[in-house]
Amino acid sequence: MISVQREPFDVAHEYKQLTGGDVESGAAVFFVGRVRARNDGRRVSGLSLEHYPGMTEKALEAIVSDARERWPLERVRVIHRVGPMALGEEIVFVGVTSSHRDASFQAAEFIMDYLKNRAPFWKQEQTEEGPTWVEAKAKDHEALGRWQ
Amino acid sequence: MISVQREPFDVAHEYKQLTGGDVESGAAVFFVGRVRARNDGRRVSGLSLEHYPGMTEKALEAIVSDARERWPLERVRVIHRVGPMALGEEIVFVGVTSSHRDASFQAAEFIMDYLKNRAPFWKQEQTEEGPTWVEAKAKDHEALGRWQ
Amino acid sequence: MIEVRFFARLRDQLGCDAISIESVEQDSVTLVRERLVAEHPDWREPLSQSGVLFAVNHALVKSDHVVKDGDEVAFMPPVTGG
Amino acid sequence: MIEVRFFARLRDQLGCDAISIESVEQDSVTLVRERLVAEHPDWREPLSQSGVLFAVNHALVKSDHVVKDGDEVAFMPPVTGG
Repeated sequence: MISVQREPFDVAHEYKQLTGGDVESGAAVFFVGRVRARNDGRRVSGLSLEHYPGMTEKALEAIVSDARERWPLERVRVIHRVGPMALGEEIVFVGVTSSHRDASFQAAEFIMDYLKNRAPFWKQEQTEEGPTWVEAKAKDHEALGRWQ
Repeated sequence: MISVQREPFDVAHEYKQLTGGDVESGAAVFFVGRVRARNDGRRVSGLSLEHYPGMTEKALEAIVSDARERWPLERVRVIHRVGPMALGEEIVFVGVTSSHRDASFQAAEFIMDYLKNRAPFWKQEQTEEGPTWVEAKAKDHEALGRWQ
Repeated sequence: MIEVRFFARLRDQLGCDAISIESVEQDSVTLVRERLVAEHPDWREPLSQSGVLFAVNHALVKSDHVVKDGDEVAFMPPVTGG
Repeated sequence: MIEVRFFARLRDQLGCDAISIESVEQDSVTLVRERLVAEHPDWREPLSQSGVLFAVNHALVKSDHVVKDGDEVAFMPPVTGG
């Protein structure tokens, strides 16, 4: 299930939803990305996330569907927030369950790598010099190489 | 921090402990392993975990310390339960935070791979034929190859 | 008509959220960009930056992708979510 | 003396949790095993199974590891935690 939302999410709740009532899939992997106070050496006091409504959900669904073709997964949950966020707040949640440890690790990492390169989100940081669009990192692009 | 304990643990609490008050490390990865109802085709109704008190904590500390030498990590938490456990109950928790997404994914996977091969835990499953010691999987051993 | 949309830094650079342009025979993302630049010469540089992404009807495409009447074309800077 | 311990399936196979044996000159894990097997011939097969792990004083070691008086030696089946 995929959500793109302005509201904060609750990791504890998401964990319960992902694992509750399931005694078949023994392995669960979660990634949580949060707003941090420093990025590439700049002090950051907050973040605002723009996206492309209509395309965002489709892009995330395509990524999750690719992951499901590659690995035997049970439940997959992706949440990405948009709008303004304070330091320490959660931005993104990816949760994957599977009966295979490897599959859940790799699928969660795959989803994050593709989300970072293919999902239409743009971060604007609040810094001492005012709002600044975040530069894409070559490292994030190179990360796709391992899946090809 | 490492815990080997008979008591259940609370994933929500562990998540809060790992991320609370930290606005520097943007990436958190968690692995949770749970008792599942089927293993290698056998129906399982419960699990009992034996360990080697005195050695277990040392083995886990050595693994976490190796992970910290390989990747720039912030907080690391490992919990492994011992004793009897029911279906769906959490057996193991590995949580890693870092300012680098890659580092947190890889360190969590590394810790699990080494735990599976080097930490003195033994699972006994309750099956229809009575208590059965779980066989080690060649796949788990091969998983170490990627870190060498 | 083709609805063209701009996002994030690119939108700020162009000072434009969205613009409608006529569709032409054998249209493509590249041709759409050329018509935009012909109309707004100062858009050439921002729209030609390396890494700029193109979407047609909410799917990422290459610059030679065929564009039809009624399509929505988006020009976007490299994405930075997650 | 050397304290020898057995775990999990191996302990069940031997029917023994722990046993104390004399230490000898230039002792090793292999020599400890040989003395155990000399005393209990039916232990040869379980203690020689491929994959059996050895620990001395709570650290995994190879079978040629030197064993000293007062050491704790453990024979363990392949681990299956996680």
